[in-house]
Amino acid sequence: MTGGPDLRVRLGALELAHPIINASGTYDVLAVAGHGPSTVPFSCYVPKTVTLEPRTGNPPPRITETPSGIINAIGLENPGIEAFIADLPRLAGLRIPVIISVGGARPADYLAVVRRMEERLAAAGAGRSPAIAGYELNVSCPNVAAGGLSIGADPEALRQLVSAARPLTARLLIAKLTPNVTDIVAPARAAAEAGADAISLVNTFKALVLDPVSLRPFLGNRTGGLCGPAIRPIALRMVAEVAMSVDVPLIGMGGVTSGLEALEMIACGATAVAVGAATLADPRAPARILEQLSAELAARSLAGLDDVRGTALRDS
Amino acid sequence: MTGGPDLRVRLGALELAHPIINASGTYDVLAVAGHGPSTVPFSCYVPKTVTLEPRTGNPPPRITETPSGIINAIGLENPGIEAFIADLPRLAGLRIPVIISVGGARPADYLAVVRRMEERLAAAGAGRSPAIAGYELNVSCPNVAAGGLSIGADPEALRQLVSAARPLTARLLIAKLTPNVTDIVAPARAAAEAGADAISLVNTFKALVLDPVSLRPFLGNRTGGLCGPAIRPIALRMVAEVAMSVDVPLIGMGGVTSGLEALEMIACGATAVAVGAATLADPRAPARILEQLSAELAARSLAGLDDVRGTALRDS
Amino acid sequence: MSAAPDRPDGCGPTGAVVVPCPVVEVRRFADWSLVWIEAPAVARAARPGQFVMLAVPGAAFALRRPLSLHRVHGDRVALLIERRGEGTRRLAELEAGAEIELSGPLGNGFDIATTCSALLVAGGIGVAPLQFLADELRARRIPVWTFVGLRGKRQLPLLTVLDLPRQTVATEDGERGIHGTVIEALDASPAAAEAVEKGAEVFGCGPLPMLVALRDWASMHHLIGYGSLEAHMACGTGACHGCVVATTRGYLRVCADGPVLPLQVIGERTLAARGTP
Amino acid sequence: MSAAPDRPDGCGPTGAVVVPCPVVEVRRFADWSLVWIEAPAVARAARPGQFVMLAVPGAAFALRRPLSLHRVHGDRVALLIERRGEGTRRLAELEAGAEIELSGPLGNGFDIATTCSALLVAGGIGVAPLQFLADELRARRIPVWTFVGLRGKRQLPLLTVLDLPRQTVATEDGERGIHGTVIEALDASPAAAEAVEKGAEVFGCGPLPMLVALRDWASMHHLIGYGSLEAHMACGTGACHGCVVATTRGYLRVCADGPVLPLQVIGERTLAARGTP
Ligand SMILES: Cc1cc2nc3c(=O)[nH]c(=O)nc-3n(C[C@H](O)[C@H](O)[C@H](O)COP(=O)(O)OP(=O)(O)OC[C@H]3O[C@@H](n4cnc5c(N)ncnc54)[C@H](O)[C@@H]3O)c2cc1C
Ligand SMILES: Cc1cc2nc3c(=O)[nH]c(=O)nc-3n(C[C@H](O)[C@H](O)[C@H](O)COP(=O)(O)OP(=O)(O)OC[C@H]3O[C@@H](n4cnc5c(N)ncnc54)[C@H](O)[C@@H]3O)c2cc1C
Ligand SMILES: Cc1cc2nc3c(=O)[nH]c(=O)nc-3n(C[C@H](O)[C@H](O)[C@H](O)COP(=O)(O)O)c2cc1C
Ligand SMILES: Cc1cc2nc3c(=O)[nH]c(=O)nc-3n(C[C@H](O)[C@H](O)[C@H](O)COP(=O)(O)O)c2cc1C
Ligand code: FES
Ligand code: FES
Repeated sequence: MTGGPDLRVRLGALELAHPIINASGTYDVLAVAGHGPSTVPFSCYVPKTVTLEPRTGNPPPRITETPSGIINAIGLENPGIEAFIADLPRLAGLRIPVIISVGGARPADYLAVVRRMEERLAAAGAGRSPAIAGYELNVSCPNVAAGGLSIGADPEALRQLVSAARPLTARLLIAKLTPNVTDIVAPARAAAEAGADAISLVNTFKALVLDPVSLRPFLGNRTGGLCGPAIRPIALRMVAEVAMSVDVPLIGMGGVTSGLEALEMIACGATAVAVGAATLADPRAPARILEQLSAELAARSLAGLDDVRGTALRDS
Repeated sequence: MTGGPDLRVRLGALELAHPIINASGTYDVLAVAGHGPSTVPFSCYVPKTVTLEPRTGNPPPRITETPSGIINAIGLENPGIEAFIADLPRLAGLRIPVIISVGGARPADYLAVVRRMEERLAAAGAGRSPAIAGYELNVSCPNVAAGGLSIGADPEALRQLVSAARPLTARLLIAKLTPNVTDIVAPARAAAEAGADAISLVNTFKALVLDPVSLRPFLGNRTGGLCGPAIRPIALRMVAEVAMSVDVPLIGMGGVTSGLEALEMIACGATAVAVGAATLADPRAPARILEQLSAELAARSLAGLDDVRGTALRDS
Repeated sequence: MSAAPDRPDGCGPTGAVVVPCPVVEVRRFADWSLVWIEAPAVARAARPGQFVMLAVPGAAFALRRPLSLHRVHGDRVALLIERRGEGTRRLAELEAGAEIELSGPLGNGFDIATTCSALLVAGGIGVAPLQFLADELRARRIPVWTFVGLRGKRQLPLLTVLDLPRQTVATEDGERGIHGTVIEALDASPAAAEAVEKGAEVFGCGPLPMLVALRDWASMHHLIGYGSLEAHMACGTGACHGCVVATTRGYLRVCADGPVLPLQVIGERTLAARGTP
Repeated sequence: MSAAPDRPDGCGPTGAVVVPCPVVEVRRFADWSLVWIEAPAVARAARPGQFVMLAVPGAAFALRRPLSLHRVHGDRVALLIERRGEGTRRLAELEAGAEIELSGPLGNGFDIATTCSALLVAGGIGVAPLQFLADELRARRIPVWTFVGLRGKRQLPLLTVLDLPRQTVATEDGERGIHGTVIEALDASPAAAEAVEKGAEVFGCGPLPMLVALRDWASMHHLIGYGSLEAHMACGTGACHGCVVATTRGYLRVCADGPVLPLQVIGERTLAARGTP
């Protein structure tokens, strides 16, 4: 990238080498058998959502394909915050900042995870951990009974959660919104007003596929969350709506598979762009997206991303 | 179809030869130059939404393709109720029942259209009109400033509209819901409680696509409505949710392109299935879907659709 | 618009006749493919300026692509396809022997019932429908002058498949023929002066800015003119109101009211529309 | 699981090596295609029971399809593909000369480090990975008995591409070999009795109900057994937790903890899972 366009972006206090990050849950680097994490092409790593207690996740089947999309109901399978903390040193090898995705059934669960993590970070020597840049409150997983969907869909509940979490950490605090709402701006505004440093959107759309033979729900959890190119036009609209109304940096996501599409997210107001489904469909997607983004900027003679951000909907 | 499975379905008082109907606005039979309407493969015809006053619609571009979907912002272009009424005799040639899709900016507009139509039907000799089976209140178009989206997203407003429309007609009264809501069951329940005979769902998802060169909104209206296979898993989930909570017949739609997919809608609780995007992409789709549906039933040794309806989510 | 109702087979509700047809010959060159298709029903009904909607081969769900009838010989029609996006790329990769689904002929086409002489003006791939028009005019022994404007060297291969009467070429990079836009070529060329003198009708196809310039040029020379327009389409038959352009007569559907419209109806609003090619 | 980190090219973040590889030979027959691909890195690292994720050719957005390594010769790997849905249909239509993207080898594979004799039991297309296993065992001069269960006549063509030692065939319609399921064939056949006597390890691949029956059969005869399982996958490398099966040891990822699992871990919950093939 030397000599190419400047891709650096800033999420609050966090400076990132470029805007492409991974969407939580779509790439569990520690779960990939025998893989050295040194090749991660993201500027920042967001592990799968971690909860206070371990969760075994939803019964299978958990994932399948839909037209231009993926539906999943993993159900926040994760080893719980204690095991997550024990494994943290393994993430240090990534040599990029880590944003911890936090899930829970009740607001107290989220707060307990953040508190526990902060305790650990205060106690531990810095060398043994990756740089923990902040927290992404996943108030939007559609696949667990008390998965926080109600919090994400209720601006007041979200405001309270963010307000309560805010004093617990000086690190970046991000709210990840669900798109399953009438008005995406309301929760975004509530989160920003309560002190969120950034907003991630969107999580998956609650959806249903049937088994074509039995005509019964295919996924073990019955419903699941839809992501991938299918939803990109809706996600893009939501990013644009929030960008026009709320003044914190956005992490845009939903079906981005190319550098041009990442640039479109940025033109609609995103500061960073997360990639999920594309990585699942093609492991090389993130590196390719990054290269294409750089090429798009060069082809448009743009020196950096500030010249594009939010221009799509500005009245010219 | 003789000798094949019995495809008849009942929407309130209306018996249909089979469940496949057209989605409003995707097939303006009167606008097709030089075309005899005798080949319509639908069991019932829903014209494009008509409003009290003529509407010229949105500035172009109005439509384009997305991954496995179509985005449109036609903007309810229509000649207004008077011109629509003048043209009604031309629909008589279809020889199938007609359900009039009604749009408006304010509740009063909807009521005025229904009232005007009922006057006309009371006055006219039966022979000069098609059989008007009822009204579909389109409270869900995302593409006009005051397009009723607010009504569809507000259960109380919808309840009032349906309650006010109910006494105006003895014909079928259908509410067509928007999927751009947090909880699809609430407006469905409100409509049913207020006297709707059936519920149509879903209309399009509010979405945005950019022009890849200018990075500005592609559609003249900036945002548009997303439909087609991309949204089918979300639409199917919504149909299932409403079917489990509300006890009126449903007209399911959203990305149905095959007989199996129509059957899936029915297994999720739909009584009739509307087809929009598929017809646009392939004019033969409706006839094919109907044939495939019949074949699916035969292959499963099902005598009729009652044996399937709503079975997907029933606890067995 | 094909007006035959109740065709026994393949007649969809939107009025278009859809038929799977064999591809009989493909000539691929640079960014283009010249594709000959055996489509008797289409060939028989076709008029210059009409188009077909082509299913994108191998795509799971896709809108059909509008493509002009480029030539018609007996039961065969030719399409001249420029690779732009994914759909035209796949169409251009068609091989002889493949089957392709198309519906048509669609649209109004050029009205040449009363034409006594004609000036054809193409911008780039806009030449596609004008070849068929030229063939038809020639068959009727109507005098024709043709002007083909190309951006430059990269577009020159297009000329190799054309067979246009009294053809003048203009390139913006000066690689061939007159150096300049096709409108500048009209101003500069004695052939155009001849056409003006004969009171030729003007038929244009190309990018919208070119058609606007052609409108002004034609009106300056008191010539009646028509242009073939483009718009993103869904149904292709007038049923969805998706493909309108803003004209001085209001919104007109390119697929059913056009694609051929009098140049005079092209106004400032037509050009202002975002996203218009 | 391919453990080579930091490969210079094509190494995606999910740990899979993705490389475009030339298709060198295709044999299409009935519902199947036997596809030979030049894939040196995969071929060199491959162990029987491992699989690759194959990009669906021509699809705009699609998950890759998991397919077992069927044979490995030098730098080439063979896949035996049964046409089921859209993805396998497109894969089966591959022609020699095409390029295809694949990542792998993935999964644990069969552990034969300590195997002294082996009984291979296939149900239908489940035979795909067992051919590679048989080849490998044969190369190590380990005694092998193979049982192939087919539904009936329609599946017989599968046999034409197989080269299995001491092969017994069972068909449910009695068209060939023993009339019955492959488990019934095990009960009935002296070859199976011989394998039992030798204390052979059992390696199975086929539909889940077959693997359950095989689990019970093996345990009845006090044989150690392994089965290769299927699940819908996304990443194929353990990164998404999407492909789990419910086992007596909890949820295990077919792609990373499997696809080969001890038959004993297959329990009632494994079978109960909805949608499992
Ligand atoms: C009446 C008419 C006649 C035409 N005749 C020809 C011809 O003879 N030869 C030729 O090469 N091209 C012709 N075009 C343009 C051709 O339709 C587009 O180039 C083609 O649709 C682009 O598809 P794509 O998949 O390659 O591009 P994409 O950009 O991937 O297509 C995405 C969507 O946009 C639509 N679209 C994109 N560009 C255009 C465009 N310029 N016009 C209309 N729709 C567009 C596509 O149909 C598709 O629905 C004609 C267009 C019209 C309206
Ligand atoms: C480890 C492993 C090894 C396999 N080896 C072989 C082999 O050697 N030969 C062979 O013919 N088949 C094999 N299969 C099955 C093969 O992956 C499926 O038949 C194929 O994915 C179906 O794709 P489709 O597009 O044709 O079907 P569709 O039903 O259209 O596919 C839709 C989605 O479901 C997934 N899917 C559908 N059926 C299966 C299935 N049975 N298993 C896993 N995913 C499925 C697809 O991958 C895709 O994501 C294997 C599966 C696994 C898990
Ligand atoms: C398999 C899978 C698992 C996911 N798990 C999580 C998760 O644990 N936490 C979370 O916040 N989002 C999760 N998501 C949602 C993604 O992070 C992302 O918001 C969504 O997929 C949209 O982006 P995409 O279209 O690029 O995938 C998951 C998505 C998938 C496909
Ligand atoms: C071009 C177009 C125009 C539409 N116009 C209307 C309309 O006038 N009234 C209405 O209720 N719905 C309208 N819709 C929505 C459809 O009726 C339908 O609800 C939606 O497209 C989902 O179904 P589908 O995926 O099968 O298209 C329109 C959709 C399209 C694509
Ligand atoms: S494309 Fe539907 S009206 Fe022209
Ligand atoms: S497919 Fe992702 S974990 Fe197995």
